[in-house]
Amino acid sequence: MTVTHLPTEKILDLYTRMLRIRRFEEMVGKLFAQGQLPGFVHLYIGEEAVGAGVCAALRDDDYITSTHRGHGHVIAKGGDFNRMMAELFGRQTGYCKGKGGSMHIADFEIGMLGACGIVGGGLGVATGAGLSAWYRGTDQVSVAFFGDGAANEGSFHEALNLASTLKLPVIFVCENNQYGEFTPAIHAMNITDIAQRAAGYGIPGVIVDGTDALAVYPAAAAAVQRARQGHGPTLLEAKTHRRGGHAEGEIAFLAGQDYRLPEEVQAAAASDPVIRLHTYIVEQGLIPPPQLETLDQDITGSVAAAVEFARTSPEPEIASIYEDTWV
Amino acid sequence: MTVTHLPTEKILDLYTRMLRIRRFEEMVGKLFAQGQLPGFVHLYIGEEAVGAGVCAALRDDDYITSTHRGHGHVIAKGGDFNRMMAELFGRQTGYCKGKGGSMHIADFEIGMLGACGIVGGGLGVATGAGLSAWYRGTDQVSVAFFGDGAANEGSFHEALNLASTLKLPVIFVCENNQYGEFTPAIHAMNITDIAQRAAGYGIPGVIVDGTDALAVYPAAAAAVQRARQGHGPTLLEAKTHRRGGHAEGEIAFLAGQDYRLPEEVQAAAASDPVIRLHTYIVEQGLIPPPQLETLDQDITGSVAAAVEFARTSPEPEIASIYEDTWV
Amino acid sequence: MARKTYIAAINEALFEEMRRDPMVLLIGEDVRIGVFAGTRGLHKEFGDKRVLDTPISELAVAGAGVGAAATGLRPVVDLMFGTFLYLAFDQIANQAGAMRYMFGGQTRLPLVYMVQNGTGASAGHHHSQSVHQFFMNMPLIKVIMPATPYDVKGLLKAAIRDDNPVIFLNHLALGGQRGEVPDEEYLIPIGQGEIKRSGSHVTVCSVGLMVHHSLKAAKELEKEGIDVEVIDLRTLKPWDEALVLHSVAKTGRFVAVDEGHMVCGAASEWAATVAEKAFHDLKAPVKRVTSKPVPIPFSPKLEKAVVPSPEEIADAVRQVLGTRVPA
Amino acid sequence: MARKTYIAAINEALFEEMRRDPMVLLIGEDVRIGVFAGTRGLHKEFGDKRVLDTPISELAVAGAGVGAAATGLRPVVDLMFGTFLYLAFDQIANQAGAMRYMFGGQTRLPLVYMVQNGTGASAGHHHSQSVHQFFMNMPLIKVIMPATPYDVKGLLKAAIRDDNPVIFLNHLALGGQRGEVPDEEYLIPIGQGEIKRSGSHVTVCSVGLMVHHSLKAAKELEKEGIDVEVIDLRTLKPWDEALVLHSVAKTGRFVAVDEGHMVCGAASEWAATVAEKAFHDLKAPVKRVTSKPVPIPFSPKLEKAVVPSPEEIADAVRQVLGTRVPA
Ligand SMILES: Cc1ncc(C[n+]2csc(CCOP(=O)(O)OP(=O)(O)O)c2C)c(N)n1
Ligand SMILES: Cc1ncc(C[n+]2csc(CCOP(=O)(O)OP(=O)(O)O)c2C)c(N)n1
Ligand SMILES: [Mg+2]
Ligand SMILES: [Mg+2]
Repeated sequence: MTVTHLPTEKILDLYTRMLRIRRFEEMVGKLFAQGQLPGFVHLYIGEEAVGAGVCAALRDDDYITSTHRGHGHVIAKGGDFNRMMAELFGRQTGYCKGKGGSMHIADFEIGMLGACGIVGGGLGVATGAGLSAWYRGTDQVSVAFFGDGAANEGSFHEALNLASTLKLPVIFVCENNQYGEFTPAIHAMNITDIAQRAAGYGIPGVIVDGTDALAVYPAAAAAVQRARQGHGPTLLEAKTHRRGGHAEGEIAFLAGQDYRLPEEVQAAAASDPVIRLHTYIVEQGLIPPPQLETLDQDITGSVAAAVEFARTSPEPEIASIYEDTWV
Repeated sequence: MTVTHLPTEKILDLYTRMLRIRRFEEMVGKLFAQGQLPGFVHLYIGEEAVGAGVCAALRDDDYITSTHRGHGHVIAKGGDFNRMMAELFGRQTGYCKGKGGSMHIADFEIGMLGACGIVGGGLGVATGAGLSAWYRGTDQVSVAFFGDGAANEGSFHEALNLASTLKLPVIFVCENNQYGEFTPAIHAMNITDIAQRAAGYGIPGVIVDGTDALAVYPAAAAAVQRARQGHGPTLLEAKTHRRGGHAEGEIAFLAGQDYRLPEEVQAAAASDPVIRLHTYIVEQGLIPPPQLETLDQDITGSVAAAVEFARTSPEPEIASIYEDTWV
Repeated sequence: MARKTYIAAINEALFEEMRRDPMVLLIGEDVRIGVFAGTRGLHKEFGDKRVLDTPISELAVAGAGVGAAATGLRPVVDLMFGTFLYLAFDQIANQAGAMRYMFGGQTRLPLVYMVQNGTGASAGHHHSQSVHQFFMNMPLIKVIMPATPYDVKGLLKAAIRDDNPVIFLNHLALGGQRGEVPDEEYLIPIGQGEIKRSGSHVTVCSVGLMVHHSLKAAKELEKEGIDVEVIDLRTLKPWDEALVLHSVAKTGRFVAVDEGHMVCGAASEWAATVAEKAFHDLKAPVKRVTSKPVPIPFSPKLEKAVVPSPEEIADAVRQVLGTRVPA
Repeated sequence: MARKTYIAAINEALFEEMRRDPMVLLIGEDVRIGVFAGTRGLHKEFGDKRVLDTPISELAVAGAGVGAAATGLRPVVDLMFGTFLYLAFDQIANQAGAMRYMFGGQTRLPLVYMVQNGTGASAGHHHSQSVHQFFMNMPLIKVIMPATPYDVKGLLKAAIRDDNPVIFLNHLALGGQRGEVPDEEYLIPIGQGEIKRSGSHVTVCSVGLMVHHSLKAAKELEKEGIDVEVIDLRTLKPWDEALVLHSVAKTGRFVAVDEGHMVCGAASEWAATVAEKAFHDLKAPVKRVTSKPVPIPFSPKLEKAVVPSPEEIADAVRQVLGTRVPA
């Protein structure tokens, strides 16, 4: 774990964002297993330090775009449990009125321009938001989250080159969780570090331990500062793991086929970002454990309340299929 | 100019391929100016050393895919003047029976899998041809020619990564002629050497003077050998210039707007690949000038004959629009 | 004869064709593990060389399929979901669908792109679209979407043996559908529709999931004394116009049911053709039933409301029979 | 009022809207120099910040348009040719055409994609396709293709002011077409067709170049005493159904003329709609005239033969009038 000189307040902020993601996602996993959630669900458990570390370096008016594994990004950017959970249930009170679902949550109020079911689909959009900030002369920045698998899509290449060429305030955050679905990242490319590709666009490529929020945050902050000051994009590669499968329910779906080595699963467990930060906080005596416990209970309570909110929310009216069409 | 130990025969081979391209293209330029050719025409003049140098390193059964600027590749691979010229005229006797035209010439007999009007459109196809050679267990290789502009397309990224991941016998030849249409290459990317991108795919990136056939040939031969031996792809960047415009007729089209500095035009002239190789051959006393003169006359004669062939060839029958559809 | 699932039938077809012809290979995203269960087990039998996982790079993989098919292989390219073909659209339209013609018949392209099409997973817009209409518009692409285990096996085998590019669409919602599949080998000719229920009052033409919805509607209408003929086209391009026209000659009434969007969709094609060629047989206006003109919403309730239901189909039938006043 | 070319009218529209609204900017390939002459001169007036050349990266540029539009800009994205939109298909279908709906109305996307559509340059298949049908199928995309200088100016201005994504298709062959363009400002409402020639015997519905071919046919038919009504839809989506149905109510006969391919094309849509909604007005079967079902060949003779000619249109009219026995 990085030893940090960050104020305790900031560390607590990071921890809170991560724990909010963790508890939310645990509940989502449970609800899915109970058959309560429709559709495909991809959890962010194990990757919390990336979303939290990056979003803690952002302002409310900064932009992010996300992926199919997007719950963590919404929460890290300040999203609302109730509206998220309701969306996962497909309810009228959800972020997208039940039209989006797990892979398509957005919250434009907080600059969250959308999760995306298409791998690599958000990089161009984030570049455009960066273009917009640059054009309007604000110092907003834009972040594109994406996976190791997405780094092999043409959209990755085009977006990084475009943002670099126009020197736009965009930070490309690659969450390298070592797998694209069931294919190891290293079988889908002939290099070990995706950050190496940055050189091909003339931008900095930074590698960071994506299970260490205290490492992610300063790296992100540096990239954000660079972008805000008009020096253009950064490719930030966060090495991380997903604790669970690619998607919920995959064990049954794969009919017993395995694709990860037990060592890998253990390594992921050993580097659990939430536990690591918790341990650090406690070991450094930054925050009294009871306070952390209370925080956890609060969050857990909010998640439970969100489930209640979602469950008791009405289904969307059929007539709503004709709403939100043309302006 | 590279000092070479190549046998004179090989040098003559290179020179012949280049001169064949040059004389053909000069004629095409003239015909276009006279309004004799329909469609868009992009000449290869100034870039001959690349096509010739690479194709001289290939066997007849190796594959190439090409671009909108494809005449030179067809000729370098051993294509037939008559069928090419007839195609440019849109005649029945053309390579594609008049259905392809300048941007869509192919000759599958000599492994020329097609020019392509879509920038970057040939890289995936070449990768597939490499896959095919690998799968069938031949030691054929596959070459994708493309421009600096194409190096910013998603297809470039995906194809290089795919070929590298599967270790396919593909050579990616980037003809960096400094411009994509009217946009300088360096305004469309934030790096100076496209070869630098090779590292992002874990493959060698080689830069070569693309106006020097004696430099291109050995670099291509090395990449071909590597591919044939099963060591996977190479990105070969040939720095070159086009002597003319992006497309024929552009001066009128652009209504007097200029986009190149006079120095650039001069530099291109000074490094004319055909003149350079001619000078080298003469200075080194490799081939008696009269023999070179005879060669030139032969080629010029063949080009003239091709024009005659094309002109006297019949237009395709209307009924042929329904041919060459489903097998 | 045994009852098997749609997915199992696909799997059998792939096994049989790969055993039969060593030039058949399978490439795509997570095809080894079989993320689309239809490809499961193939890697075990056929090994690394014939079952190739690729990076997530739809454009290059689609292009590689073209290059491989043009040089002697018979690739099956699995790109998972219909919408992912959007990323490969260029290579399908401009290469696969054009190469043979554009090059004057120099090559043939025995090539299958296999994806899942349509709604049924409540996965939101990015994983729930119907894409067949786009490829139906491309002149030299064949498009197939079977509705039963029997049909999917016989047609996939035929598609693999066909020397033209085929878009093979498995319906997302039908994977678990069971039906009789003969033990002995059989093929179903591409382009041949089938009357899935014969009737005398109205012709209902559909494909994929909509065949089942139409059959449900027919069953319901039976109670009202309405005798519906349900045609399953099975192949969308080239389609069995004769079968449809023959049926309309008998019934005098036509309802086109398609899960895609209406405008420039399959239902419009069928309706237009009937109106053009069987006008004098028609006793009532043709009628289209399609998805509502909006993206596919996530909420299961809304998704269901957007897609044609058996009730809507029944209503349309009543309407063309004049037994129900249009809304 | 002065006679101006179609291209000049586009140019004027861009100048006026960029002067009017500082949030309008132009991004694309070679837009500064104006490779598509409609953008010429804008860079000189509006400078680097509002007229941005991009790398050749259609997917990311299209995505950037979405991101920019979603965050306050009103971008016009010039991607040159209709077929290049294939490379951007994902971002258009899955982002531009879906975002607002999918996210429950959280954003609006004032965004214009501008390309040239159709045949006319003898440039071969990759530069000659008609692409409008693909985008017409997408529920929340508007599609426009004007046929005259007057219409192109008024509609482009309206498209730029519209808060929905618009595919704006300039017809490739009409750039030099001259017509009256008022000096004072005007807009043409999106979705409004126009009767370009009023007549009583047959309704001919078309768009783009086909409007001119239809008018030629009408002129020819006049000599035979046949009085044709020619409708120019101008906007393909949403389209002026009422105008067409009203016309058919008068004429009782309908011919749909489209330059795209027939299957799932615009003509099928119009024909199906008329057959469905104006059946009882029809005195004869509807008739479609479209391009032949093949890629667009290069040879000017073949290209012309593939696309509907005035003669074919006239023949179709005679056919629905029963004055000519169908071939
Ligand atoms: C364009 C596209 N191709 C394929 C898929 C199917 N798919 C969904 S997630 C996924 C893996 C993505 O891997 P990565 O980018 O590493 O993200 P991770 O799931 O590891 O977070 C794939 C292939 C998709 N959704 N979109
Ligand atoms: C996908 C696509 N985008 C844009 C174009 C228009 N276009 C034709 S050639 C060209 C420039 C290509 O530059 P480069 O790859 O460097 O090749 P060069 O012309 O210099 O040989 C462009 C933009 C195209 N044909 N295809
Ligand atoms: Mg991953
Ligand atoms: Mg170039």
